[in-house]
Amino acid sequence: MNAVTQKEKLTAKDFATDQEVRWCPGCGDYAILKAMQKAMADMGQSTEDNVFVSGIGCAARFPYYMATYGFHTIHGRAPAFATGIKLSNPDLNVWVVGGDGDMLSIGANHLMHVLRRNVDLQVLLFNNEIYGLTKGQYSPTSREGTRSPSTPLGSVDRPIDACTYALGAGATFIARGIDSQQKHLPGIFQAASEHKGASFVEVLQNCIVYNDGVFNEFTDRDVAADRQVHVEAGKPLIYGADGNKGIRLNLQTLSLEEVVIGENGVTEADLLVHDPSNRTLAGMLAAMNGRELPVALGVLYCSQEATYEAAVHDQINAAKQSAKITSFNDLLRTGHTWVAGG
Amino acid sequence: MNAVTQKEKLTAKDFATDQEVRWCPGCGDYAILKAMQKAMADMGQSTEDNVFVSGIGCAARFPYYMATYGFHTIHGRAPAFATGIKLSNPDLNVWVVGGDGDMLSIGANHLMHVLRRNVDLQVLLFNNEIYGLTKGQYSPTSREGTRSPSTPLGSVDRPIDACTYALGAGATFIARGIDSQQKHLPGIFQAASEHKGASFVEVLQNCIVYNDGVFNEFTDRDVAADRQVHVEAGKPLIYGADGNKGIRLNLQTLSLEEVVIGENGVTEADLLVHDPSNRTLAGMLAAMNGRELPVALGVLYCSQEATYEAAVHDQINAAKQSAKITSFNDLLRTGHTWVAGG
Amino acid sequence: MTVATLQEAPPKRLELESAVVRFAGDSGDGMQLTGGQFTQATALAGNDLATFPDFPAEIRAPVGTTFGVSAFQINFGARDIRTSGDAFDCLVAMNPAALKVELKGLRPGGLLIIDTGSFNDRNLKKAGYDTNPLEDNSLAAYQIVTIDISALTMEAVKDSGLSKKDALRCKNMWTLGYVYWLFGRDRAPTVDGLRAKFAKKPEIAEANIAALNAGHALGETSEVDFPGYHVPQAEIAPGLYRTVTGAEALAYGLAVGASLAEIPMFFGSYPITPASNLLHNLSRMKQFGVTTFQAEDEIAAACSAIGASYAGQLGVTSSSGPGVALKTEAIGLAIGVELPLIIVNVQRAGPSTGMPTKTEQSDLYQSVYGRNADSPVVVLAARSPGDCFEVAIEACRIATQFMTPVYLLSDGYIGNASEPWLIPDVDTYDHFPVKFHTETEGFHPFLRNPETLARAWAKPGTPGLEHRIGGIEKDYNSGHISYTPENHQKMTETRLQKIANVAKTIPDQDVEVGETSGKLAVVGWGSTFGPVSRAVQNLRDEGLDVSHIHLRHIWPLPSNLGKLLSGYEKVLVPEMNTGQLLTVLRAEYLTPAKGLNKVAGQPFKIAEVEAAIRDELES
Amino acid sequence: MTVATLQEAPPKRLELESAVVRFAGDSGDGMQLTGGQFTQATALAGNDLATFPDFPAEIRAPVGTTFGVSAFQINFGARDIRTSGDAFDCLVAMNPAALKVELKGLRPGGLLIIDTGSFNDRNLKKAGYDTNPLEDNSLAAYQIVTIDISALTMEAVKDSGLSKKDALRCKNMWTLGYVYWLFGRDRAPTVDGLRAKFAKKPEIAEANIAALNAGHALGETSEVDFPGYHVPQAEIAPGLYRTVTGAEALAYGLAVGASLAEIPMFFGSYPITPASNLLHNLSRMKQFGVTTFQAEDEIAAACSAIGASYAGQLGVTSSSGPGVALKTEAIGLAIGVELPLIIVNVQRAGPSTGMPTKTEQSDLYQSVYGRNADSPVVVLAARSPGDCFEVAIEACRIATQFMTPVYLLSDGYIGNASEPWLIPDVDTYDHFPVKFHTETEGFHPFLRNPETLARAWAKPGTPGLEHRIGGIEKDYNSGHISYTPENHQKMTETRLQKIANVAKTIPDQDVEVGETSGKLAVVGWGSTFGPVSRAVQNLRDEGLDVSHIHLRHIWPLPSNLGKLLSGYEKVLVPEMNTGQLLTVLRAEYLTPAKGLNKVAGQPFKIAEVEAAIRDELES
Ligand SMILES: Cc1ncc(C[n+]2csc(CCOP(=O)(O)OP(=O)(O)O)c2C)c(N)n1
Ligand SMILES: Cc1ncc(C[n+]2csc(CCOP(=O)(O)OP(=O)(O)O)c2C)c(N)n1
Ligand code: SF4
Ligand code: SF4
Ligand SMILES: [Mg+2]
Ligand SMILES: [Mg+2]
Repeated sequence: MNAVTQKEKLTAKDFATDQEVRWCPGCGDYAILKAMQKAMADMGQSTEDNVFVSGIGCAARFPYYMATYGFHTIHGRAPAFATGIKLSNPDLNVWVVGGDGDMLSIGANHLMHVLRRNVDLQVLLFNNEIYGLTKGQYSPTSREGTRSPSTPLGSVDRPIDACTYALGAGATFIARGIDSQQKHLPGIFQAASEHKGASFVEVLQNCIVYNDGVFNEFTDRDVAADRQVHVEAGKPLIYGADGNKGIRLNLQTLSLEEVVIGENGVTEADLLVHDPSNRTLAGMLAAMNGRELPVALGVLYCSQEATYEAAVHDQINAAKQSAKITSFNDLLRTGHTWVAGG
Repeated sequence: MNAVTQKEKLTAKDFATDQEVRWCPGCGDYAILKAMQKAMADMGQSTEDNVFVSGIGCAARFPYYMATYGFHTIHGRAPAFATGIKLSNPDLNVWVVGGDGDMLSIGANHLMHVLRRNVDLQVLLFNNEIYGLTKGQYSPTSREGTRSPSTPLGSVDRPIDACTYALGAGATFIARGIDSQQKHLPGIFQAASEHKGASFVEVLQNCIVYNDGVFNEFTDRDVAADRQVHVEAGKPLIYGADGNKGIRLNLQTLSLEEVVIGENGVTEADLLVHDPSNRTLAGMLAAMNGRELPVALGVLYCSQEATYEAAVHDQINAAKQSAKITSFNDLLRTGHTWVAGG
Repeated sequence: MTVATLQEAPPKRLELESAVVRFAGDSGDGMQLTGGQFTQATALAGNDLATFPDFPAEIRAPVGTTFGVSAFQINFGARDIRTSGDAFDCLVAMNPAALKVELKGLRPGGLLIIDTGSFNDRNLKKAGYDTNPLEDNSLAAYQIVTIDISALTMEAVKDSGLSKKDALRCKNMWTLGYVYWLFGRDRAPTVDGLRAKFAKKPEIAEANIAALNAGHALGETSEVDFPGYHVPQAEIAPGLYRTVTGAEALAYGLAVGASLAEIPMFFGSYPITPASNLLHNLSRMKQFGVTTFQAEDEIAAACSAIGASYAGQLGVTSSSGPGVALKTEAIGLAIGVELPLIIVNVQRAGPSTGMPTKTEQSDLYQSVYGRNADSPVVVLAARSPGDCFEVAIEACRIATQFMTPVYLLSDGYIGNASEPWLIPDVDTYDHFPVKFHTETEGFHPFLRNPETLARAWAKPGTPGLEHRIGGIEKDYNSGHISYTPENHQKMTETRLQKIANVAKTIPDQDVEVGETSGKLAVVGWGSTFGPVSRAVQNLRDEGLDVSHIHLRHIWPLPSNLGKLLSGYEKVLVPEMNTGQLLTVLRAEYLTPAKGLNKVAGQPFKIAEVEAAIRDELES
Repeated sequence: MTVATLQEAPPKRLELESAVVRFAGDSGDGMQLTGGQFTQATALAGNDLATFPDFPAEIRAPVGTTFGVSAFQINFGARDIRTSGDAFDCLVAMNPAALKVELKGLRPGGLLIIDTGSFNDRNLKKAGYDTNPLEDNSLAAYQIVTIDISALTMEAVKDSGLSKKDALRCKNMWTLGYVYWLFGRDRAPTVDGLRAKFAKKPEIAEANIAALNAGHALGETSEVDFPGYHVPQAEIAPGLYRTVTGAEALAYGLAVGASLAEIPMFFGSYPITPASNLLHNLSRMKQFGVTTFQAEDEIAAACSAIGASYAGQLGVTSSSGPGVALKTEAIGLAIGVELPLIIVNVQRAGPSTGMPTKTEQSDLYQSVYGRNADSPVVVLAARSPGDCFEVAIEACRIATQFMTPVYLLSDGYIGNASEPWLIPDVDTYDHFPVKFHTETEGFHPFLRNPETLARAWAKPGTPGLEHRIGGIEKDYNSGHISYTPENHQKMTETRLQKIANVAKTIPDQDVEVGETSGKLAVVGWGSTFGPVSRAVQNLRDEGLDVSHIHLRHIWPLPSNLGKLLSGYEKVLVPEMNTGQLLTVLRAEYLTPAKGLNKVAGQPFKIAEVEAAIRDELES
């Protein structure tokens, strides 16, 4: 074997392209891009073995700004392209990027199938609860009553929750982050990349033009600590400006409730401890949205299962090994043949 | 107003058409058809106010055999057609019928959206875990390892669970039944029809030709009682040939377990009591599939929320009432106008 | 602040028959607003006009970049105006990027108005200039007016109390004021408009007005070497006018068309540039009983509309090429079950995502031929923003009278452009009421009107007419499923004949400009109307033997078209594609037509069409 | 049990040049198996042959219904056989429904073999007979052999120990034995085959063999008024043969084609009748490195294949018309990013669901024109099951050498029919290896091969060639996003020219049968090959001046085709659609071609083509 030349570890900058970034000034996508470039450097990734695949939308422009391989495809279908890429070359580290319209309006079916098949990809959904690129129509994640060019009197649809949907779709890894949290986001991307199987990451992203401040109720500086809980495996669900709020399971109603440690005899021991392998818990965490309960951030669910592309290639390899017919000429001559003429 | 002539109540037979039923002899679809015709009669439905809309597949031939209005559309899109129908005429009672391929392979996105929007339809998914009409390829609900013409060495996809998916998609009514259970099925259809909003019903259906006996592990006569639990609101989850098995919530693992009343001190009071309004419980019930735990049958989840078509029409009516401009000629003349020429 | 290059003021305004002005600046510079105001003032001044808003693909491109340039073009005159104009007579460049992108469109000797305040090193570099074009003599071919608009605006609004940022945003009104002076426009309606718009923020209104007035004043008072222009009133058909965009006219036309059919309209769509505006406009027409449904994708949009038609409404869906591609399977069903459906396609440059904000006419193949199986449909095309209204009504008529899908082709140019529109009197339009089937005796859903071959339309909810339809082939005599060979042949032929029958109900094709025979016919469709008709008129004025035929009915073609075309020695087909109508005409009539093809995401220039006509006549 | 109508046995077999036999029975009667066995025996006997399996849309239609009738037709002869035959010389009807459905296909005087055991009241009623056709003299025009096959089968297998139901399932073998006798076929291979197939259930094997022998014995021993037939050996190109269906040949051809391109093949598909068999066949070819992916829908299937091509494999997808409709948006992307992609369309009768199990050629429009924007692609069509192999290889060559999507058209008839196939030697085929780009210097993804205009193909994973591509228009010189007008024009023309360049690499169009000029050219494509070539040959034998041209390359057309066609006075285009190739030829060459159009879900009969040719020559 050849001696492998030790490559120099790349920096975040090495993952930036020379293309002018075409998002609106102040768009949350910039922060996500930055976090991704940092995560790539942190992980020691190479540029040539990573592929970013996206649909259409503001979010979906992401690949143009990563100095890796990239494929900006069509609206809603990125998971399907990514599946073809990963099956063709499992050595590639494949990322899928799209907005809430791309992934949950036109593309939710492909999203579901890539998650249930557990193809080893990272699917990043930048959720700004609006269609940015097409100038601000409401999306399937928009809150009821959203006024938009297509819903001038307010939307009347019940929105879908991305993480809840991913769980129902059979995802094996579900995480949630916020665009501006540079402290947390690279780590989430890294965890997603390290997970073998389909990783689903929802990034709450502020669209400064068409839906500015839609997450303020839990991202505003003065409420953030009280309205966000960063979950960690094996740790109790504690949060709050004073570090004394917690989440407890109410056994009567089989639902979660906010409690204050020290009040009404509540102690840390009463709180739920995060177990990323528990689907039921993941379902309850995903449903926490910063209104009645704080929004749950971090890796909500993670379970190790066989990946699709590995299983497909195992079958192909087994077939090759056990094949009795290995040349096309032999294959064409299997079954009933006869000599004629001459 | 005219006097309304009292219509005679129709019988199950009145809901049958003169078309020859073209399913394979022994197909589970016959039983479902029978249950539906009975349910329609039980409910006192009329033929003219019901519409059956379907996609493509064996299941999707259903409308041809109901003497109501019917629309056999294209593969996977029935929920979208049904949405147009219901929005256009909310007085119609609209049913959507399709197979697991139709609704969960090509059509799962439309299914999700009709559920999250809560359009007042009944969506019936006949799940035979196979593509019947196209001669037996595996489907997204097929168990891992399913050998089929397209997976001669066995499928390697993780299957999706229909009810779990529906829950993740935001359904407000979820039920599960078995084709052959004529005692239960009409009641489930009736409950679905009575629910205001999108009702999702999974009917486990035997495809005698391509997937015969796939549900035997819980439908076989000798195991049925031990492997099925029929849930009822307010009642404990009891089942079993001897009526002494039950489902209990394990608080340590936050998961369900099977217990026997009378053994290890278990009493009926320890068992979970069914509450169709609890999403977390519904998630756990949906996941029960007759293997480790019995399969849960009946109405797993039900929650009353505003329906989409009502909200849409409320907006339209409000717009009409408050409109200042009511003629097209006036509308065309709003904004800046000027007189020229002459 | 002095205005360096301005020189001695001449005595009186130059008279022009027409003028093309292009406002170009950064996305944030408010060029679309400026153009809109200028359009209104110009209409009021009695000119005919046409406009072309040309904005970038990015929502808010980074400041100062070439891809962030937003432009608005207007052509106005004393004669009737057919296009937004070829070369600009006047270009307003608010920053270096705008100059960089737009200069090539300015005619030699044209007037170039530049805001020198934005020509700093940073902006020059962003625009890709190595040297400052104001200093390197590269603009010698033009008549240049350099003004530090930024500074003069700041000066004008300094008492307003606005922040610097907000103050600078009045730059566009300053510029508008100056251009108002240039063409002798009245400021009053704009002043009123600003006060109304900013009723709740009077300080902003007043600052903008101050800027507007300051710009105007500079024109009046400064010593310039040109006198300003005067464009006399045009002869315009008398009546009440407004400006209308294609998207507006389409929305009105569809709603009016449904009301003439006397059924409610259902609109299922999914946003896509440049078609979304139709969805937006119709969403605001709820009081007319229009139901709009933003579906999860184009497929669901089309299917919901077909479902609505099944339920007895007029189902309409809209998109642009890539979205229409997704709808074709569902459209096939509508063809098979014979339900009304209107598919509006606001065409854009492709293939694939292509250039979403740029115009093209390249979806004609898709409309006429773009489905599996023998799937005949009706295809109509609108020629201008106002024409969208008429074509939409025609689409409603054909869809409901013939129980068929109808494609209605618009394009990005027509959709966004606005033109003065003689407002029609809706009460004068003929109704074409839908008659739902009610007779239960002998009913089946494929009973046909012997004249049109349209099938019976029976609404769910009607007792006694319960029926099932679907995509499987249906028996001609019962409507039940049928797989028999003869029946399929008959049904295929019937579907074909039904669409052919539409031609019996449409007027003979007329000649737009020119004679019904001669040396050369120029056959256009859609938005090439403006440049083609102007080019043909210009050359006829020169005495050339050329005529203009413009198609509204693309499929089926008007019955007399073959005969009409055979009267010309040559046929030229200008299209913003690589020759799609050309294929249809050649295949139908074996006419040796040639194409004039432009695929640049931009409308034809009149000169381009003129040159091609000359070539054809000379060759 | 007596065989009522059999009479005196004549001395020796009648010699026939060819014969058409149709086996028809209930779906459960095993007619496809019977036909397959008969085909094999006939091939071994040295006849040329063609077959046509014709089964119902229903999986298992209710027993005894007309829509449950399953049939298998074979035409075999001493001369070369081009179609599965027009009228049947012999019809085997296993039940009343089969008789009802198939009788009209039997030529007057033809041999009708009937299982009387199934002609009970119940079955007669199900088939829609009011009176028993065996008793009402309605079959007088035919030569009838009535046998109680059911009873004779039960008798033959009575010692097998099988249940009555299983015993009765041997009916088809009894019938096969009888027909073997009729045409003097050897039973041995079938006997061997049955023993192999039922190795684990010898009692079933033996029962079937007993039935086969009993049927044969009845022919040998009974007193019949006809002698049995003899069809002499045909002159066939010498070599090793097998039977092959279109689906098999396609699977082989694609895999071989990818191996000639020296890259792995990725197949993304979604089941649909009649295309699914290709998926099934390829799923069994994993040992050749073929990856098959059953996607969630057609869109994902196409997208996964494009993704695979992006990653450096040869992406192939397949469907039938309605499914291809769904893929068109994705195909537009493949056109825009210029990646190889093969789209196999096994056409079926439409529009919409139509008649999924019936054949048609009506997706030519969809293939050539059926996309938004100016989206040129390559379209190829296979003429016969065996030809699928060659056309598949050609598709692989063009897709990879030109970096373009290629449509490959098959149809339900070709896909399911089998024919004897002279097995090719794969080692003799020329390789056309893909050369992935590796040079980092000056690389961008839209660097072009100056000859073909194909772009550079760089595989992800290659250091130094990292690049981003997408559906937005790309700069000709850098591959970056570009919205400039001139560039779009240039790129559009380049894409068009690239596809035009394909024509430089394909052979000149030849004349299949006849002369390179003359009175009439019959231009066919796809599966009309059989009837057209036979009809033209027949009429040439009569001395008529008619020639047959058959296209493999539908787009771009062979360079010499226009010139070739201009050498004939008339051109006739037979198609199983309403005139789609006709449109292409008329538009391209202004040739006043006429169409012969059949849209009945069934192949042309030779006689139909002959009649049309006579008409054309006489008119
Ligand atoms: C087939 C198709 N349909 C519609 C569109 C138009 N379109 C582009 S992006 C988009 C949605 C954008 O919203 P989202 O996915 O949330 O991304 P964001 O811009 O908010 O990041 C739509 C509808 C398209 N490009 N293609
Ligand atoms: C667009 C399209 N793709 C594929 C098909 C072929 N097709 C018809 S039904 C079906 C799936 C049938 O499976 P399922 O929905 O589970 O219904 P079942 O027959 O099992 O009741 C498929 C793939 C089609 N008709 N249309
Ligand atoms: S429109 Fe919104 S999401 Fe898109 S780039 Fe601008 S701020 Fe970001
Ligand atoms: S194939 Fe299966 S699902 Fe379809 S009709 Fe037959 S038994 Fe029923
Ligand atoms: Mg978004
Ligand atoms: Mg199924």
